[in-house]
Amino acid sequence: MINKKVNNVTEALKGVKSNMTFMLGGFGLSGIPENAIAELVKLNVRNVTCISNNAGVDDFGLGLLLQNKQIKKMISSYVGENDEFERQMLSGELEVELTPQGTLAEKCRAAQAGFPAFYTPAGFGTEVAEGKETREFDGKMYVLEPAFKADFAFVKAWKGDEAGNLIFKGTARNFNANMCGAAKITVAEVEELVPAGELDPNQIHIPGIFIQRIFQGNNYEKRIEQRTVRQRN
Amino acid sequence: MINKKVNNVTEALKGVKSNMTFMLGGFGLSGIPENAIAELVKLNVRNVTCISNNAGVDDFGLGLLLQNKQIKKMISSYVGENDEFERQMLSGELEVELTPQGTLAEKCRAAQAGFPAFYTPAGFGTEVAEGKETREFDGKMYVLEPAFKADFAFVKAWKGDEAGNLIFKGTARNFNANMCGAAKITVAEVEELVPAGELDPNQIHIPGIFIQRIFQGNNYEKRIEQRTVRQRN
Amino acid sequence: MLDKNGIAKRIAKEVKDGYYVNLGIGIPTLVANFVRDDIEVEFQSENGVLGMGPFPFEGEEDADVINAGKQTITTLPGASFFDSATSFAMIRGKHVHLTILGAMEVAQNGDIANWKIPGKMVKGMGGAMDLVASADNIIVAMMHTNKKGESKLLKECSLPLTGVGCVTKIVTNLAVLEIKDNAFHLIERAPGVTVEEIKNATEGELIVNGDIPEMIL
Amino acid sequence: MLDKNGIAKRIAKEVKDGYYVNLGIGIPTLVANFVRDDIEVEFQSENGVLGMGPFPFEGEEDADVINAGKQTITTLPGASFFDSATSFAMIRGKHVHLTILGAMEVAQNGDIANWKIPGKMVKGMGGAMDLVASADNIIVAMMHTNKKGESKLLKECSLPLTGVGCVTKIVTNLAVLEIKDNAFHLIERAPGVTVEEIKNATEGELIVNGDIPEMIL
Repeated sequence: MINKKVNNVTEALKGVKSNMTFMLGGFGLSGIPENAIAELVKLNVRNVTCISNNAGVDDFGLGLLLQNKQIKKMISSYVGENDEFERQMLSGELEVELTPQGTLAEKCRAAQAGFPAFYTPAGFGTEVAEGKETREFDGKMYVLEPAFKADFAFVKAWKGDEAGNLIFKGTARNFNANMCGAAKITVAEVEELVPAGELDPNQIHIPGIFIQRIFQGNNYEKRIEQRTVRQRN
Repeated sequence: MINKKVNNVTEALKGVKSNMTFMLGGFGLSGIPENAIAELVKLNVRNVTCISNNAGVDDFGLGLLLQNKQIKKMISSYVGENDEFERQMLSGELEVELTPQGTLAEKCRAAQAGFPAFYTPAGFGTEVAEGKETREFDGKMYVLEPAFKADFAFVKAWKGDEAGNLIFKGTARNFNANMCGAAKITVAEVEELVPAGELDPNQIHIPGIFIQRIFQGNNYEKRIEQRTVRQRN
Repeated sequence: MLDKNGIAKRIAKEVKDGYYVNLGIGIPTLVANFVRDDIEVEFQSENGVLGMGPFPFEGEEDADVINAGKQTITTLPGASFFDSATSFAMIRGKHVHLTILGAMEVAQNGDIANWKIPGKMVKGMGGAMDLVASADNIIVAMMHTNKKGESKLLKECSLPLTGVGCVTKIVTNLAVLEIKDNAFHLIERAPGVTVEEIKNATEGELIVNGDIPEMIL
Repeated sequence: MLDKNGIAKRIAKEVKDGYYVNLGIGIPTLVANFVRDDIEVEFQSENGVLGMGPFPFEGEEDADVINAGKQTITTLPGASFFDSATSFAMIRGKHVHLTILGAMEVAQNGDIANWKIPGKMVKGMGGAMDLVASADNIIVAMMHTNKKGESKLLKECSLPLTGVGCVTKIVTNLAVLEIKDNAFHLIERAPGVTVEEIKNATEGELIVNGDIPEMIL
C-alpha cells in the first residue's frame, strides 16, 4: 500500500504558489474543500486561476478568496449568488470563463483519463464556441474542447483511507470525483480518515492512485445555501 | 421509481433478431452474462456482430455462439484460448476487428455518454490506426476512434434493484459497467434482484437510467479460467 | 390566462410513464407537484442525483443532499447518486427523456436564450447549454411576454444564445405552441385567452390552423 | 546468463518506492515476487483492480477476483475495484508509473511488436497498445533471441507493431539495455556473459561505451 496520508492541511498544500491554476470540487457550497480553501486564504497566494463549478457566496467557499482579491481568473458554469464576484467581474478586476457544466465536468475527466480534447454538442452556435473548432458527426454539430491543465486539485470526500481511496456522500460527490487525478497534484480532505483495509474495495468511488495527498479535515461547517423544507402534518 | 424488472430471460431478450449488433460484458469468463448467452444460443439468431473484450472458451461464454456459427463478426481486444475461434477466423468464416482494450472500453463509454468519437494515443503508428484520422495534440499523436453503435447490451451484475440500479462484484465489473446505456437496449442480469430502496443510493455503480430491463439470473456457473492458488504452509 | 402553477400543471401532462425528467429552476421545478401519481417518473438533477423526492421535513435537511438549485431535497426508493461527468453522460447520451426549462427568449427556429443579458446579468449557463444541445424533447416554460410587455417569442433571439434550433414546444401563460418549419404553431389556448391576444403577444411568425382548442388542465 | 526468474529479479530493482506498476503476462508477472518489501508499491491489473496480492489459498479462489491473465488473485488492504474505462484512465492518464511487458521484437528506435504473427498467431493486443502508447516508463522483459536463435533486438521490427518509439529499457537473459538516439545502449551484462556475446545476439545498432559492469542481482 502506498501511503498518501499527510498530517494536516499545511503539509497537504506544500508547494502551492501564486499564479498557479487550482481545481476545487463542490457544487454550490455542497462538498467544497473547506479546509483547503481556508488554508489558501491563509497562504495568501495571489493571481490564481480557479476551476470550480461555482464561486461560493460572499462570505464562504471561494467567496473568501474573492474578498481577499486572490483570484485572477475563474472558470465556472454558474456564478450567481455572489455580489463581490459580480462587482469584480463587471469592473474588469476578475477574468471569467463561463463553461457549460457538462463540458466543465468532462474537461476534468479528460485531464484525469489522458484525453487531450473531446467533442461535445454543448454550446455549439453560441458564444461559448467562438474561436473553437467545430465538426459534424452523423448530422449533428460538436465543439472541440481541450482537457484542463491544473497544478493542484483540491477535493473533499466523506471517507478516505491512507491509500488515498475515497468515498463521497450524496450529491457532495459532484465535481470532486472528476477532479481527482486531473491536476499535477490532487489533495483530498476527508471527514473521516481510516486505515487501509477498512473500506470495502468494491465500494471505492475514487481509487487512491488518483490522489497524491490525503488528510483528516476538521471543523466542517457544511453550510446549506437554500434550506427548503416541508411541514410535518 | 421506474420499474425495469422483467420476469425472465425470455422477456428480457424480446426483440433480439439476427443481423443485430450486441455488446456483452465480461473479461475472460469473469462477469459474463451467462443467462443471456444461453438464451442467444436457444434463440439461434444468426449473423450477429458481438462487441466483447474476449470470445469465451471453446465450450463456454461466447464460445457457445461460435460453436453454433451464430457470429458473423467479433470486435474484441484478445481472443486467445479458443480453438474454434481461431479456426473460423483463419478460414475466413469469422470477421474479426481487434481493438486495443482501453479503446474498446472508451468506445463503450463514448456511446453511453453521447460522445461521437474520441482521440486516443493507443494504436498510433500500428495497423489499428490504418485508414483512421490521426492528429497531434501537444506534440503527441492520437487516433480518432468512433463510439460504438449497438442494438443490445447484455451485462451481468452482482446485485440489482427493480429500478435497474446495479452493483458489481470485484473484477467482474470490467466492461459490464461501461456497456450500460451504450446500446439501444441494455439488459442486465443479476445474481440477486432486490426491491427498490434496499440498495444504498450512495453505493450504486450504475444508475438504473442506463438499464432498460433487469432480471433475476439463475444457475450461474462462474467458471474460473486460470485457477491459481498458493499452498498453505 | 395561467399563473406559474397553471403553466406547470399544463406541462405536467407532457410527462409520460417511464420518463426520466430534468427540471430547470423556477416554473419547471413546480411541474413535479402536478405529475399524475399513477405513472412512473424519475427526476434527475444535474448535480448528481436521480430519483429526487420532496423537500425534507424540517430538521432533516442534509447539506450533502441538494438539487441543482442548491435546495435541500430527499430521495425516493430506487434513487442513486453519481458524479458530474456521469450526470452529463445521462444528459448528453439522451438517457433523460424530457428537459423542462425556462427562457428569456425563444425564436421561431427553435433557438433559445436564457443565460445572459450582456452588461447586466451574467450568472452563467450552468447545465442549460448541455441540456438543450443534447435533449430531443425540450419544453420551455415561461411567460409569453416580459415585464415590459414585450413578446418573448421572437423572429430571432436578441440575447446571447443558449442553444440553436433545439426547442420544440413552449408552454406559456397564454398558450401551448410547437415549433416547426421556422414558425410557432398554436396548439392550445389558455383558459379565457383568445387567438387574437396570443397573436398580439407573439412577435415571431405564428401559424394558426383551424379552431384552436382551449387547454384542459 | 539469466533465466526467467533472473530477468524478473533484475527488473524488480527498477521498481521504486511509491510506484504503481502494471505487469504484463509471462516474465513480468514474476517481478512481483522479487520487489523489496521495504518499499511501498501497488500492482494494477487492467481488468480493474489496484492493490493485487498473492494468489489465493486453495479453496479460497473467487471467480469474480482475477487479474488480466485471468488468474485468480487476492487483494491487499487499500485495494480497489473499478470498471475498464477507469482502469485505462489510470493508464492513459499516466497515473501508472511503470509498465513491464514482454515482446517478440524491439527495434532500436523503441518500436515494439508483441501481439501478432501474420497468418500464424493472432490472439489480439489486449491492453498492450494502450499501455505502450501511454506510459512514459516502459521496461521490456524478454529473451535476447528467439527459439531459432535470432536476435529480438532489431534495426526495424518485422512484425506488426504494438507501439512506436515507446520502449526505453530492455532487460533480457543477457543484458540490460537502454534505447536512445536510435540505438541500443548496453548498460549491464548478465552474470558470466561477455560483451561479445551480447553483440552477436543483437541485430540492431549496439552502443558499448567504456567498461560494462556485470549486473548485481
